Amino acid sequence: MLLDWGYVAIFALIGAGMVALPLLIIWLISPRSNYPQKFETYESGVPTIGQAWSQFHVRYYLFSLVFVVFDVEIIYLYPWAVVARHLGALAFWEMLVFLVILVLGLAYAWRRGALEWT
Amino acid sequence: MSGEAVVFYLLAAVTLGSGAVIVTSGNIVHAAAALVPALLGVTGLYILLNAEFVAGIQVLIYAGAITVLILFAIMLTEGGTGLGGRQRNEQTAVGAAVAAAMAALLIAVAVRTNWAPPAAGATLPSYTPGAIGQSFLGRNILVFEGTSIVLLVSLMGAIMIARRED
Amino acid sequence: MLGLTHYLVVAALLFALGLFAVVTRRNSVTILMGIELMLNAANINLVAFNKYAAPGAMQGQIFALIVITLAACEAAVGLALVLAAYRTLETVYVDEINIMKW
Amino acid sequence: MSWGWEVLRAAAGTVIIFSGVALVAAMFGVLLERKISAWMQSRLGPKHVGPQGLLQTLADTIKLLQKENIVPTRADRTIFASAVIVVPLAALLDYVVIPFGTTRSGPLIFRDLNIGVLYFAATSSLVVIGILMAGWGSNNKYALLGGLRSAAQMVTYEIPMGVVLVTVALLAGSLSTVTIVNGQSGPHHLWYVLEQPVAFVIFLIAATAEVNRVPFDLVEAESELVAGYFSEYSGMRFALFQLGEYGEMFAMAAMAVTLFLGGWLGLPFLPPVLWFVIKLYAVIFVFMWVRWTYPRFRIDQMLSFSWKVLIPVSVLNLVVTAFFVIVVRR
Repeated sequence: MLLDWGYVAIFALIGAGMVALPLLIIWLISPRSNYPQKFETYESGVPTIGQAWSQFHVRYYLFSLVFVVFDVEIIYLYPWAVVARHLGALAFWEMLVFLVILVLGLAYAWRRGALEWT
Repeated sequence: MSGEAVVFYLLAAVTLGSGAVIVTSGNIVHAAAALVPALLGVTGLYILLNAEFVAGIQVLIYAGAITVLILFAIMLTEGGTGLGGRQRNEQTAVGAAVAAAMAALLIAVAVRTNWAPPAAGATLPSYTPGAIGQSFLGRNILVFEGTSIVLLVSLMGAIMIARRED
Repeated sequence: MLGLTHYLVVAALLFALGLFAVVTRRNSVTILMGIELMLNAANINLVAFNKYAAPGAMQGQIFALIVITLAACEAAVGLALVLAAYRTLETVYVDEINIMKW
Repeated sequence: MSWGWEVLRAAAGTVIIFSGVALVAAMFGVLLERKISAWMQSRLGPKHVGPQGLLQTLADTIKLLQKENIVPTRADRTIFASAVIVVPLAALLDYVVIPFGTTRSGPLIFRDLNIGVLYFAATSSLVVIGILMAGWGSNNKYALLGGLRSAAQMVTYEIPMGVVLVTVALLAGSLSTVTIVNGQSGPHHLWYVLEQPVAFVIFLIAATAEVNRVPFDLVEAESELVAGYFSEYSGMRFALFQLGEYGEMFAMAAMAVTLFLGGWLGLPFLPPVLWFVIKLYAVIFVFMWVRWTYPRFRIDQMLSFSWKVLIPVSVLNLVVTAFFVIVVRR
């Protein structure tokens, strides 16, 4: 098993190197010319006003919140899916209870309007 | 030094190094971005400990979901505009002393305790997803169903808190 | 030879880093990041004990999964609190959220 | 087998997969996209460089290599630079668990992990971080808005995709991709697309959303957001984002082939690898066909489509499948 992940580690390391390689090449060969307008933030040619780093709307957070909870629910389904076949009907009912509670959460979020983009 | 030990020290260095960035960086977005290598380092440690399923979950939940949540929260509050602001309170020296004392205490306990050696001849079982599923649906069924209720409650609570009261 | 102690030492250092962030940072989001680090340190311990102290048991890894789940819940609720506080008090710095002090 | 030999094997596999993806997915994929778009619009498409314009993307790559390396002064340099590495790397990590074919000595796969499908879900969720970093690091309003939209969209569609992955894992009784493909052969088992047509459609829709393609391209809608989260990236960095995007698209298509279309399985008159490639390009063609068929979603439609349609349907599909697999078939 460690061998498997050793392979994955080598894949990630060499892969990062191969992705960085073109960046090294352009750093070596690309032309350089300096005039300040070129390094302006692109805003369709209009001078930039203020920073982009400002406060955003809370609705993005509401969606990612519901996402995190559901993502966590799904991780419990993976081990279940692997063994369910061997455990018989009990596994099905156990999972049904789990999924019903999940759907309750979805229904609650739906009713409270957490799934509306308002 | 065996290959495993080399990998262990590398992963520990990555984890603790990024941890130090998280703790000291004055820019909170840098701190949040440094969470990713720290969490991936911990993932590597799990793999060295033969816990590949936990490692997969660590990447999926911590790196893929919680970090996104944290980045969103940063952008929704100050959006990184408060970058110049003071990030530490007045008790930095005291805090450092407390943390160092805590680390010293924990390390002393870990090093000086005479941990029982693993029973001779005991082979590690393979912690496959299947084995974890067996355990969840068998002995730990209450934990399994209880988790879903905890998740439901925290979903309801978080929605209630985060929504604008209108 | 790599043993239990190695992992415990790394976990202890990670825990101390998280603790340092929790007690000295002003920004509540960074405090939450510190808590995540501490939870990760606890998780390393759980999985390491599972391998070295009780091979054959499953409990350490099950605990680790539960801790990850609770960390997700904690992040969701905690950050919701941060947002709510920001909305009413316009600050995320915990030393400025002090109306309850008096 | 010695230690050095294994390292060498892994390194060789990595180099082959990376250059293969860069050539086949990114360079040839872009050309294919342009040719198919042209064909659907009764145009000719690129025609001048090389025979029938075949070398067009090669010329484009050489052009991009000569471009200046621009980092806007107001950008956050560290985050801006690291996002370029994170996005393509996370996309390419998916290829570890994709079985390309089979030979006499075993399946042709970089590594058949025990947690294959979970690994796929985990690595593709890392792309979101890279996109948020790119959007924030640019300090550009278009980029940040595109990055936020993109992250919201990708995380939303990860849920139905996860449920579908679980459904397939349930049918095969394993998370390993090789076992899943083998589970689709034999006299009593069909390709999962026939047993699970609903799951297949949900997977394709979620995959389209994950790679930000039409009709889910509101995150990089040219007419409103310039280029979304990579507006500020130019030259080779832009090319790397393209590599990430096309690499992810081919990975999703390859995963659709593996999970639902029987992977390398096929009639024996063609080698297995060729079957895999044919099915892969069929799925890619569907992606490109959809691009010129549907208009763009609005963000509220995109989000409610996932939460109110795809997720309930996929959970229901999982329950029905589980009932048949566990209760009935015993």
